[in-house]
Amino acid sequence: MIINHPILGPRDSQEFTYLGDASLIDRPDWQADNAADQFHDYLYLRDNPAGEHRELWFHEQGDRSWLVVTRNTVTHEILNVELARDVARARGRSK
Amino acid sequence: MRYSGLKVIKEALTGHKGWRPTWRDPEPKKSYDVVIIGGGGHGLATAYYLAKNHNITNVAVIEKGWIGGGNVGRNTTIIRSNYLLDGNEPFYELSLKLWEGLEQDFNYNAMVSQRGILNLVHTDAQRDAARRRGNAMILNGSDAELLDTDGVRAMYPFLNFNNARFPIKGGLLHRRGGTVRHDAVAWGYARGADLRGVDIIQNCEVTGFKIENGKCLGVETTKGFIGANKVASCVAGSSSRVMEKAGMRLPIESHVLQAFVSEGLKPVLDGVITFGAGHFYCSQSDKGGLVFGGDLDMYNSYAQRGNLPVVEDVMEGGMALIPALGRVRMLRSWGGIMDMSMDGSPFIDKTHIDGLYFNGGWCYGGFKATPASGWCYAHLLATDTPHKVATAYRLDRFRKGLMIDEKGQGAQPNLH
Amino acid sequence: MGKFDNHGLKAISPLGGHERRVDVFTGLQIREVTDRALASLAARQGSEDAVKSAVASYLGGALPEPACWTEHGVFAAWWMGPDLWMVSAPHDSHELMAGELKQAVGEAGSVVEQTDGWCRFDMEGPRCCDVLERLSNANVRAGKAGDATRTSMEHLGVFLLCQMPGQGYSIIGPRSSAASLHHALVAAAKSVI
Amino acid sequence: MTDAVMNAGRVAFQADGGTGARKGVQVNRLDGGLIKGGKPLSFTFDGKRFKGFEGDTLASALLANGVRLMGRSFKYHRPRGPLTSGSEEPNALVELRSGGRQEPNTRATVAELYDGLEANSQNRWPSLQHDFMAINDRFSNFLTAGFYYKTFMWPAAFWEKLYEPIIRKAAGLGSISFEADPDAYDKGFLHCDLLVIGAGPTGLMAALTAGRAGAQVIIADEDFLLGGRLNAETFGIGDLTGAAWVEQAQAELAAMPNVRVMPRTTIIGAFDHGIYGAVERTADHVLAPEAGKPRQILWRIYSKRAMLAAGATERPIAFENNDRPGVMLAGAVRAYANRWAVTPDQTVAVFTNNDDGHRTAADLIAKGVKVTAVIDTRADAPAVEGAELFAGAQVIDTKGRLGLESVRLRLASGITRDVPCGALAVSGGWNPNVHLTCHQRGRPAWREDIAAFVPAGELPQNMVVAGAANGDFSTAAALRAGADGAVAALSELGIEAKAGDLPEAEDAPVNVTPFWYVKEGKGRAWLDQQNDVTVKDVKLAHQENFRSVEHLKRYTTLGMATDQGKTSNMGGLAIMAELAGKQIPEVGTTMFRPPYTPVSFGVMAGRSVGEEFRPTRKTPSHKWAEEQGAVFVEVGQWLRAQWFPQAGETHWRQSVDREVLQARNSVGVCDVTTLGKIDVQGKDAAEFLNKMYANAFAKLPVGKVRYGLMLREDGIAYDDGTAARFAEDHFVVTTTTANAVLVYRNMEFARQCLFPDMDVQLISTTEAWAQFAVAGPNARKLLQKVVDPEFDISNEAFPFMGCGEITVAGGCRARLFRISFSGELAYEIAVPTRYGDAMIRKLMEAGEEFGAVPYGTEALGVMRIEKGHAAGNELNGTTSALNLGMGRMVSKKKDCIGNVLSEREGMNQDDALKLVGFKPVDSSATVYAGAHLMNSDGEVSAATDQGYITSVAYSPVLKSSIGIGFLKNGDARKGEVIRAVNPLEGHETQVEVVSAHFVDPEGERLRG
Repeated sequence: MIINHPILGPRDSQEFTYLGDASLIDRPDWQADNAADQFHDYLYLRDNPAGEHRELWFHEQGDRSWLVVTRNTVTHEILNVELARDVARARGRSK
Repeated sequence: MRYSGLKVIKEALTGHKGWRPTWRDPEPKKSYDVVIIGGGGHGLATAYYLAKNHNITNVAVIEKGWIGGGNVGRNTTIIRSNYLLDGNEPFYELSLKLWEGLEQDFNYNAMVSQRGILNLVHTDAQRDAARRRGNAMILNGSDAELLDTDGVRAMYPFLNFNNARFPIKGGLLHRRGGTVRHDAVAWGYARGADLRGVDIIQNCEVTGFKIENGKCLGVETTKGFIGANKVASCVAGSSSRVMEKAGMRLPIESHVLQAFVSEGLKPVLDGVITFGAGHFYCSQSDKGGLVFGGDLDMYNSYAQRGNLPVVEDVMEGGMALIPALGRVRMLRSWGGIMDMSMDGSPFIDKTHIDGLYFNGGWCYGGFKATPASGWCYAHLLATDTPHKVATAYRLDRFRKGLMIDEKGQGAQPNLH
Repeated sequence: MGKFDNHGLKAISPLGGHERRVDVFTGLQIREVTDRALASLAARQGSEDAVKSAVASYLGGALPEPACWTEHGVFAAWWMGPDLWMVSAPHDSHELMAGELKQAVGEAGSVVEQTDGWCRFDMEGPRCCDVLERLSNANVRAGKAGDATRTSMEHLGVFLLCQMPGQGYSIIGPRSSAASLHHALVAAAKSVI
Repeated sequence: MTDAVMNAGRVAFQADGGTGARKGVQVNRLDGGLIKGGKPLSFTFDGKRFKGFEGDTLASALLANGVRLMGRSFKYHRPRGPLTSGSEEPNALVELRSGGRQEPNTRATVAELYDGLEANSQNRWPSLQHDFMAINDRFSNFLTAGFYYKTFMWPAAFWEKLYEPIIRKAAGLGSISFEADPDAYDKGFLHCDLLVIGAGPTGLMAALTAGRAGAQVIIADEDFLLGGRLNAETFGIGDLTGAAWVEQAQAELAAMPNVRVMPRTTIIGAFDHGIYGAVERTADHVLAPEAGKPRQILWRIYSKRAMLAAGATERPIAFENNDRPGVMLAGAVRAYANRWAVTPDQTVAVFTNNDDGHRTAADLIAKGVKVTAVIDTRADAPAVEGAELFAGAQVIDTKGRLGLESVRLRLASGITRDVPCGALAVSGGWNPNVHLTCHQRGRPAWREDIAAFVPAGELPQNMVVAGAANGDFSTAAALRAGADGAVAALSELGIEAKAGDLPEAEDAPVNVTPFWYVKEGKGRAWLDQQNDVTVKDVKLAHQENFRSVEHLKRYTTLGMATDQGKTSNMGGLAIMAELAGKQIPEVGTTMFRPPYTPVSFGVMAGRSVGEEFRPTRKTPSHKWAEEQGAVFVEVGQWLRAQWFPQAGETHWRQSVDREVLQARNSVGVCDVTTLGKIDVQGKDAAEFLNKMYANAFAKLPVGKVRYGLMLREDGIAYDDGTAARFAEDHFVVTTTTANAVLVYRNMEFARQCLFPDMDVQLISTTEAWAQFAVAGPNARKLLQKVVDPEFDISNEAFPFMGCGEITVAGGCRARLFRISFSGELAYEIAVPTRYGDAMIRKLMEAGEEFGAVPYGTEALGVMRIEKGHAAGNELNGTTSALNLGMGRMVSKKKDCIGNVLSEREGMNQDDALKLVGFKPVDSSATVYAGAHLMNSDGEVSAATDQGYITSVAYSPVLKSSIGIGFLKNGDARKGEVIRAVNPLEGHETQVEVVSAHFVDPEGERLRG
């Protein structure tokens, strides 16, 4: 596969390490009342869609950027690639 | 009709006119006691054991495509019970025992062949882990032997003992492990279930569940609504897709695993070998093809195909282990969709919806589990209690912190 | 022996020798390069501009854009990742460059000495592309001088710097695997030439 | 030497390359062809010597020599000759070469002839002519599709003991030598705007069009000659012969620097996003590759656009005994005649359902071959000049034991007629080579006018299909499609290309009337010749409800042979459709999957073989350790010294015990560079590490080191190490050797995805520093001789868990950490890696007066087990901080990865496993890592399992075997005697549960 890196352009996916669903960015608040349940759902449950999937890839043999790749899991077509850091900030993550 | 050598001879002499369909193709009835979604190995085995062990025969197996077309038809045919953990080993040992009597049981030659499985070790730490595993196997009634380098060499002198990057330091041999003609498993169970009255309905896709007041009443399909007292999902790589229709999110990701076969060769490998320092395992089929595989492609996928880097990785492993394979050619590659669970172990459980049951999360170990999976799922469906060797396969185990993590990789499905 | 190399410890090269290794083929030469000091420079959050200007005055020129490297006098620098660069200078004169660089950027940047984290092989000659295409997926034939690509060769992560398209490249890989990397380069060269 | 061989040799030597001589010795060699009176070559088949010419394939050369019998089929061992002239060949498989180069199942039809070629037939015993296993053919009625599923079940034990061994021995085709392949292989990467797959008229025209426009073009063809069917046909292009046009095109392409022409290169698969795999055979046409040069190269081609111009494959018609040597595809017979100047026999008949078959008759007649009949299934077949035409007729049977002698016809009138012929050229129409279009999700569509499937559905991204591969069979249509396709593909890339004027070429329509099999006859009509699948087998599959195409394939093995059914699948589908009363497209097709043709293990491995399978990482002291005669061990990719044997030591334990005792009694030195080192800087560095580690780091003072435990988010421990604080905003973190990459990745994940606004910068410095542990009571004394005097490393100035930047050896910068894995007074000292070799020498020299020893990973392991430190065996991915006895380290006062889920009930049960030590009650007994723990009495079973031993060592200090491991509720069971059982190796040892800290439990030594 080819991942069109937002900074570096098209790169072979072999240079990347795959993590999984981009919802892993949304780590819950450890002090929430139902933190245990939230962490369970966060860590263990997946939509696992047949179709568009937002997912995390790490450019390990490259610039060490974590990327959020939107990819169709049926056709493998890649629809969008973003820097995960930008996505994380947009989702309200900070420190 | 019973299959036998005599029957084959009789038919050969009378023009093969007497062979009947291996299973019927009935139209679905309005309702069944149990509707099993998924005509793969596990679904068909479940139907077979529901009928045989529990005398529940008003059963339909609903298959989206052709039976046996999922992972039972695209695996590397290995059976084994070389598991480490308490939650797993008794289950897989039951499965192996069922394999050992399967053909006589369902009157179909699935070529169960206990050729032995050798997991190679390349470091002291791997040997320590192999010893722990081997002991767990023996304590659970399975078999294991720990070989040193010479023991491995005596079995397979053509492995790389000369200039290996990761020298072979021994192996864990599981003699009762082996291979089975995978398609025949699906056909044998289908035939056995069909003979006992189970309806196998091909080309029928489930499009939804009918759930009222927390109870599942049946399934909507491309052939219309089919009512059921109990609905049993058994769709491996499609688990998330199907259960999503019941509003469930699962601790499962679907990943593609490639497998390969070489051109036919005169005997090379008697048993199954697993390379412990790369991603490669291999056996030889009765037809002569080397059947081999390695690791997942690693990304979520529902496409039954993979990509080139993994092909290279697997075959690099093959050359590293067996330098004499250089001129052997890979004939065909294919991909299966693995229902990779969060700890690498499966689920056989009721869901929170009354009358809806779930079987899945087999990762790439589903084939060897087929008989026990069917046996235990049938037990659960018939009695509403888990079978004693499948008590750990619960959907809520992560909430409770009771993971069954053979590989120790945690909640990252592609690493199991 | 360099200016700071006057202690009792004698350096060896990544390939384990005291002499630098050179392999010569028709139309290609592979040279082990050991005479460069390296330091990584990362911009601190919010100080990206400050770091760039501070380091520009130290280097005598701007830091390179993504996937590029630049040369300013004795210094060279390449882009390693977002807000992260590698700076290089002659080892003899700049063995302690990391300290100087840190002084130059102050609180705006994080500097880490990287000199001995890496091995470097320079490939020169008209057969460069023929050999490199056996080693890496980088599109060297379409490349230009100043390209800096992080890629993999023979299962190793490396930096590939283009000095002169088709004629000169630097391959910078992890030092502990220098022998494996060198073997790969030489095997590929023998395979082609 | 037998007479036969001598005779063959003598006769063959008369060949001089002249046309006259050709005919004289090679009985079926014709005039003309593209071998151009090439260099005569000598080769052997089954030990018999033959002659051929440069440009021949093994098959064409054997046919020229009058050899039609080249192989035996898989199941019935039927005698077989080549069916085709290409890579789709099912029958003519041979073992090529010998020794480590022996190559089973090589298709003679694509094996390029070279001087000295050695080939042997396979799957026969004792000889190709007299194959004992052909007895199977007599029992074929019992060996129908799937017969084995119905029998061999009784008695159960007989399957593995009797039936299966016989089947396995009989199965398979060629054999391997079991010697290592001596040849090298290579890999590479190519990039292009347009990849053209196939160099027939379509592909060449496309490459010319794209090349002229300046695009980066790769054109690949599996054949060693470019031109595709143009080499096999007599019609011309413009004023030129087909072959001359090809030469002209090839010359023009060769002159374009932007075009790479790759003959002998098979595109094996279409992968995601325009990536193609290609295998180039660089030395399969010579006796052996030059030294260092590869036999084959695997190319990964990154294409922006690809054009599939792979042509079409002819399909046969099934009829009784249609598998005799001499029955061939009509296009192949024509190719042998026109390209290789060979006829399979001097008398040939043609059997066709389409006009293309007539071309074979015409070309053979023009070459002077006697065509004894043209049998056309169509009543309205066109006339034939020079041969008798039987319109509306069918071939109903054939004769000839090891080769075709005659065919029996059923004429339109209903009468039968026998026609003598040594070869029958069969054409059932042509199938476009759609394979690569299906490698992703494409499913071909049926085209009625050509009675064939053409590409359709979702093609691989950015692929176009042109020419015969797309169902456009005429040469003129191919040229047009190639040019237009290239223009269209390039325009999408913003490259303007012009199709220009195309030369004139034949533009015959396809006239075909589908005809799949002759229904008459009680015998067997073959579909898949290699796997011996007949029309009857398909009927049986249908009868038994194996009606889906996939069931058909799997039940009968149709299309599963080495040719993957390229010539047979279509017939099987058509027959199944007929039986099921369906249209062919309703039945569908099986999935085409990579590779297009089989690919060797060697080329897929490339250079990654033997010791180069994976890179080797060497420590800074590697060279020195080699000089000391160290024994090395693989630790991940690292090679580390395992122990340093000294003269007189005959067992590894002697060396290791000595190293341990000397380190504990005086001082030892160990290279610990392999531990991962990550430099962490930034204003939020301390807060960041607080998140990463289970224990607190925010308040660690500058100049201090702290042990840290890392959890996964699920609360399981996965790594441990130290973090040294060099400044408020600067830490150096160490990881275990095995997890360096993983920890770094996880930290980057946290930095970029979880805490994106933290000011933290990370970089690995593992390799930049050579780091040595100096351990033992004399460690300080030794170091004081090396560390420059201005640095005070006394216990007061540099206490336990201190760290600092210093200089050594007169000014070399260094880092010093007072940490101890051994439990002794110990330091780790780091210098820039280039000085590591000098540093170990310096340390050993300075340690001489103390008897300092180097110690390896074994002694390191012994000392850490004596101290009860967890390592990889304990951090096995299933153990929590609680299990490891570090439960209290997990801070509840802060957020860190893993703390929430570590509190789940299942991980905090009363009888949770706890890390403890074990000592055998009998100190001469041995404990084994991997042994399971059982109570002192009671059953030994899985149900009574109490835990397991993870690591063991012989402690030379305690003079006893010791172990650490996990025991249920272990920390409350100290003093209890239990059993460590190892039924795997037949051991059971009584062990006492003790603290895991065997040596110096109070930790006085390391603070001293």
